[in-house]
Amino acid sequence: MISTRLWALHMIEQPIMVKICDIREESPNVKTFFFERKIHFNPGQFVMVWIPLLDEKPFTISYIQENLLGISVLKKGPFTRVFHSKKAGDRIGIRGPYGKGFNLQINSCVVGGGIGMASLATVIDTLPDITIIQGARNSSEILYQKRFKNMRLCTEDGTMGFKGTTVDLLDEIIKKQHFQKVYTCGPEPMLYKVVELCKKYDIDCEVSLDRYMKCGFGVCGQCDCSGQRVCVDGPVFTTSELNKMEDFGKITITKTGERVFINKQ
Amino acid sequence: MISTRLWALHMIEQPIMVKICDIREESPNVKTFFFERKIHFNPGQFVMVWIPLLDEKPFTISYIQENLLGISVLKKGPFTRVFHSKKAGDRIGIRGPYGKGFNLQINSCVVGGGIGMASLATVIDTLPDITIIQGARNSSEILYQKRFKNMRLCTEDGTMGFKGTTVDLLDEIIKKQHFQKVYTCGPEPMLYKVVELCKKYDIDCEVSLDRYMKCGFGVCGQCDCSGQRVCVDGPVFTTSELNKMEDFGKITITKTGERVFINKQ
Amino acid sequence: MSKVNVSVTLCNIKLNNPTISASGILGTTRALLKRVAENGAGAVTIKSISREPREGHKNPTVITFEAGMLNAVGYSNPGVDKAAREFINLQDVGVPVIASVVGTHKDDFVRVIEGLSGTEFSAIEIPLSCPHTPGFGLLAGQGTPQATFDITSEVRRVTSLPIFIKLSPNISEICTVAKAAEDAGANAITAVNSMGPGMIINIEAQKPILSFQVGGVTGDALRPIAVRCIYDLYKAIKIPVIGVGGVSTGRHAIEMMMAGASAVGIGTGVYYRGIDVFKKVCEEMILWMQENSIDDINKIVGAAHD
Amino acid sequence: MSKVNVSVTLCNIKLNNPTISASGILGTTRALLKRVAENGAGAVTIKSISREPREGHKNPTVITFEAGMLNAVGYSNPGVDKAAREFINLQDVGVPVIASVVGTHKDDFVRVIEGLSGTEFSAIEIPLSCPHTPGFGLLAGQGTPQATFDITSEVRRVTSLPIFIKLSPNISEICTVAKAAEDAGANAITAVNSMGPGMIINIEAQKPILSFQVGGVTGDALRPIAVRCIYDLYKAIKIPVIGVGGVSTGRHAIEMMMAGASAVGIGTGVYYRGIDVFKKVCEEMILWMQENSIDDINKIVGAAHD
Ligand SMILES: Cc1cc2nc3c(=O)[nH]c(=O)nc-3n(C[C@H](O)[C@H](O)[C@H](O)COP(=O)(O)OP(=O)(O)OC[C@H]3O[C@@H](n4cnc5c(N)ncnc54)[C@H](O)[C@@H]3O)c2cc1C
Ligand SMILES: Cc1cc2nc3c(=O)[nH]c(=O)nc-3n(C[C@H](O)[C@H](O)[C@H](O)COP(=O)(O)OP(=O)(O)OC[C@H]3O[C@@H](n4cnc5c(N)ncnc54)[C@H](O)[C@@H]3O)c2cc1C
Ligand SMILES: Cc1cc2nc3c(=O)[nH]c(=O)nc-3n(C[C@H](O)[C@H](O)[C@H](O)COP(=O)(O)O)c2cc1C
Ligand SMILES: Cc1cc2nc3c(=O)[nH]c(=O)nc-3n(C[C@H](O)[C@H](O)[C@H](O)COP(=O)(O)O)c2cc1C
Ligand code: FES
Ligand code: FES
Repeated sequence: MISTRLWALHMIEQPIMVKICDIREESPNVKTFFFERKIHFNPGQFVMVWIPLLDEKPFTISYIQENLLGISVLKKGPFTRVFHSKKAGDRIGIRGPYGKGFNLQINSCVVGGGIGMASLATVIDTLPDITIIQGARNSSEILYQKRFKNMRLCTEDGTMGFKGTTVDLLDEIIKKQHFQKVYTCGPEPMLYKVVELCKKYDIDCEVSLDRYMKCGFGVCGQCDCSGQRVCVDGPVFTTSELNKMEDFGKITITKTGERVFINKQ
Repeated sequence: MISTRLWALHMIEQPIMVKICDIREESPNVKTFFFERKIHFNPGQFVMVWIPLLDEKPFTISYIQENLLGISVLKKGPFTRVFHSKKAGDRIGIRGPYGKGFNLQINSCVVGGGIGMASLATVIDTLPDITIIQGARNSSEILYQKRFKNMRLCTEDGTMGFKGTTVDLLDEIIKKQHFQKVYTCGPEPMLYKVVELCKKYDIDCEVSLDRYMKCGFGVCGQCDCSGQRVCVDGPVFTTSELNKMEDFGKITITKTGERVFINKQ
Repeated sequence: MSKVNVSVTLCNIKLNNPTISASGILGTTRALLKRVAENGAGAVTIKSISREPREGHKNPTVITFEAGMLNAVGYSNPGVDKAAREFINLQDVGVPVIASVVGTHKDDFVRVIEGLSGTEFSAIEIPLSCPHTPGFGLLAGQGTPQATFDITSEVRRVTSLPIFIKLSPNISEICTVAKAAEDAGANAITAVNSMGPGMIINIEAQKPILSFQVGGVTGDALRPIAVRCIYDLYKAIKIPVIGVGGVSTGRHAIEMMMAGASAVGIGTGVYYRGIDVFKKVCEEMILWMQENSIDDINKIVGAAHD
Repeated sequence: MSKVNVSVTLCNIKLNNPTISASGILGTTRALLKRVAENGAGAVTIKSISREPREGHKNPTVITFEAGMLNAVGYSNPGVDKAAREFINLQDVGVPVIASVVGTHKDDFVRVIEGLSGTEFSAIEIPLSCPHTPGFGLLAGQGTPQATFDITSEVRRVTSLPIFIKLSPNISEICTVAKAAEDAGANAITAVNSMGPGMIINIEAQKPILSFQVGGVTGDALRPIAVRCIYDLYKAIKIPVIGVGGVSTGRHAIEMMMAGASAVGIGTGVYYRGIDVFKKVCEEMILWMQENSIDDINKIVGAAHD
């Protein structure tokens, strides 16, 4: 009898409280929080993080190592501000992991913009020979500098690496080197341009999208992108899937469920 | 996801409708009903039989053969009267099997009184060399005559076999032959005497008891016998268990939950 | 295998099969409705729309437990004006689309329905039964016979579309409320909305998990309650009943229809079995009908009654 | 491992641990109560007793489903005179024994309590909340504030034992009813009885399975509803709350106590985990307390409140 009930527990979508065991400052605005916890995880999947009495939001797992997992958090609004104030020993709630991750292939390239690097980090851990392009506004915002050697960096202001966008840099590199796949995560206008560029060169992309989320497990419809639920059908989509998603790069959805144009940066 | 839900279905105690595929007249008042159905079953276990809009009552499985199972029903009161009127093709509901069965051991003996033979029948099927004692009021009530050869019969009126009780016959046989175990089912005063007799000869008994049942799975308390739930802790009890059960042989429990003396026959 | 009919007609709306996606489930955009239709739903329902935009409650808004789901989304929706722009060209969806309209005051319902009038909805569902959103449903006293009569009459005045009044399983006098809706001109009763509310506490955090603390219980836990409501309603009213609550298999859908439902809503089932739960439920219904020699699903409606 | 305290005092009754066997579960005989006590219950409750003997509903009376249990036993019991003979020498049971008393009229309660007066019960529980037995509980209008006040007052008049009033999770005004009980002299509220009623139909037989057609829903399905009721009651009344509904693990028991329960009843849990569910729940509570550095179970009562 009891064994059947324990099985059933696997289906419970509720946060489990975990203790922050370490915190690393990745940049002035990004901190990685570490937890001791074993989970089954594919690079690209995410968890919902609950801060009791405050809110619950999605975050990619950016580190995974045996019993240790890490989440890299960019300070942005009310939730991430409180998150950044947490200390080692404090507890937060986690449920998941959710979503479909990346399909990993050797001889590929990742293109990360800003905090988007967080979802690509575990891809890089798994495929060490991969080409890494990271873009940021300025040198201080570059993430994981010690973690990943040989990153091809670009900054908008030219304070470090290539001066220009990740898309420009990718274009240069592709001309010299063929990739099986390009994995990308970052601001959606950038993602769109990466996909368009790769189409030109006939390279498949896998793109991790960002939509406002509620349930995280595919029932509420809040995270829609052209009929695809980003929480379970994504967050990672392939070029051929994106070709059918008219909203990609153009339209996102607000907390009220309204479809609105994405700000071109 | 789905696999965990299918697992959970194993815990559902609800009748499943099965079609009567054959009916055999065992005696003027006993019919065996056959169903095509595969179940995991130990001799001595029982099922709850539901006749929609009427009632639900416990019955031992008296035949089991690959996909076929049979229930032998003595016509007694309102429920079994309707049961006897069922034809091949009609459907009844079954849930279970419930309870603990017999622990089978070679070189043993079964002692059955009346319809009590039904729970012993599958014991005999499993242990073909077992000694069989069957008692009935008269020759027409003897069950399973073709099914089991070499039965040692006794009738109250002497119309067949030994004239006297099963207990008297058992006493005679024990004097000549040693048994590892005696399995018995029938009217409780008989069961009590069998156990007392076997104690004298230092032979362990396993006894199948009969109490009014409701849930069949150990929550309602209706089937109590001295703190033991006949539905899940029994219906089969060993001598050492019975030694601690003061009500055994003396007190049963009615539909209202009242503890009343058992009619000595 | 013999051919069986699973199409039903509900208030003159023809459905290829009796499954309907419940309101609040994958009903945020037209694209998503279309996807649900492609996954086998006989009709789809949009997420409830109010007069003004609403952000709803903060997360966590939806969690699950051993026996079902707990939610307090709080009617997040873009408001009627934006919704009227989203839900156009509904014939593209491929199946009938049901609007769900909520309001705090009688006027709100009218305003929303008028706002949606340029669209091509097949029916309007009015939930008077949400247990966890202040200003709406049970928390605004809309579940009484009188309030139900008043709101239904007002809605009847401004639309000729079929009206489905959606009721709560919590109220003991569900049949009286349904009769009030029927008397006021409702065309069907949707039974039921989520029950409770309920609460789940995370014991390490020592706090209720939902940000609104309490939420409506749905899924397996709700099914026996929903079946009883439908059984009672089938005897009490003449208009059809749309059964909702805990359906995730063909057997569940058949059970609801035998209790008296003419069609069956599915919400939490999407979680249990995926977005194609509609297709799966229909296939299971068809298989069961074939095995039990029933050639038309309409014949089982109310079959559990004497 | 550090030592932790799990004993509680409920209306001056000392319990070795907060688990109590719920009424209707293994409460038919003294011998069975003793067995339950040996399996770890901190206190035990007898099956409800009425003035006259009752056979209850026909079988099936108890079935289960994916999310819990459905029962309509119908208060089968031997009546007060026989019960008074069965429940003697209760100190043999080894833990406090709670009497459960039901009645159709006010006088019935008095008559039963007087009939049991020679026995050694530690408290009297009065369920005013059964959803499936004509003449009793909700089907006799006993769940209203006025009826609750009247019955409680009458019972108060004839006994000096602690009185527990057992309420239904169905009624929306559960706090008002609890306050009425408190005002009339009740010493604790037992929350909750089974919910619904619900119905389960066997689709091959095309009939409701329970002979009474409908029954009360218990187990996992009920837990979030029970937790919410307890949470609300804890804020609304001063007398302690005994939490019941869907507890089968230590985590569940802790959740109920954090919502505000001073002790925890277990019914359906016996089915899920066996007769030793009481022992298992206590062991799990103790382990959790050790892991979370809580040395006294009394400290967590109401901890989920701000
Ligand atoms: C799949 C996925 C993975 C993500 N991974 C990371 C990560 O690894 N690191 C990281 O720093 N950020 C990540 N984000 C974004 C992160 O969820 C938001 O930055 C965060 O919620 C902002 O909350 P806030 O209160 O601090 O800011 P707010 O000011 O409230 O919001 C800022 C922006 O964050 C987004 N956002 C807010 N709430 C949600 C929500 N419930 N669901 C989705 N987006 C929301 C919206 O675009 C909003 O405009 C991820 C988002 C998604 C969808
Ligand atoms: C474990 C077990 C196995 C049984 N196996 C068989 C069997 O294989 N064949 C067979 O013919 N009989 C068997 N019985 C007895 C059978 O359940 C009753 O004979 C039957 O219920 C009588 O019902 P009735 O309405 O025809 O008679 P009634 O006149 O209603 O009852 C006659 C007697 O049957 C018993 N009985 C009635 N209802 C129940 C109930 N719900 N639970 C337990 N006992 C009840 C009571 O002792 C009652 O006095 C078994 C009983 C038990 C407990
Ligand atoms: C996440 C979620 C959101 C819901 N939102 C709404 C809603 O906006 N309007 C409404 O009428 N019902 C809403 N409901 C209730 C469902 O439509 C349905 O009545 C209920 O979930 C019972 O069906 P189920 O058990 O199949 O989920 C919602 C239910 C869930 C689970
Ligand atoms: C089979 C069964 C019989 C019950 N009989 C009674 C009863 O006689 N009196 C009563 O007050 N409650 C009765 N109840 C309700 C329980 O005492 C308890 O309140 C309910 O089952 C919820 O707890 P659970 O989820 O732990 O089972 C019964 C419940 C079940 C399942
Ligand atoms: S967040 Fe609910 S469907 Fe994706
Ligand atoms: S019949 Fe219910 S406990 Fe045995």
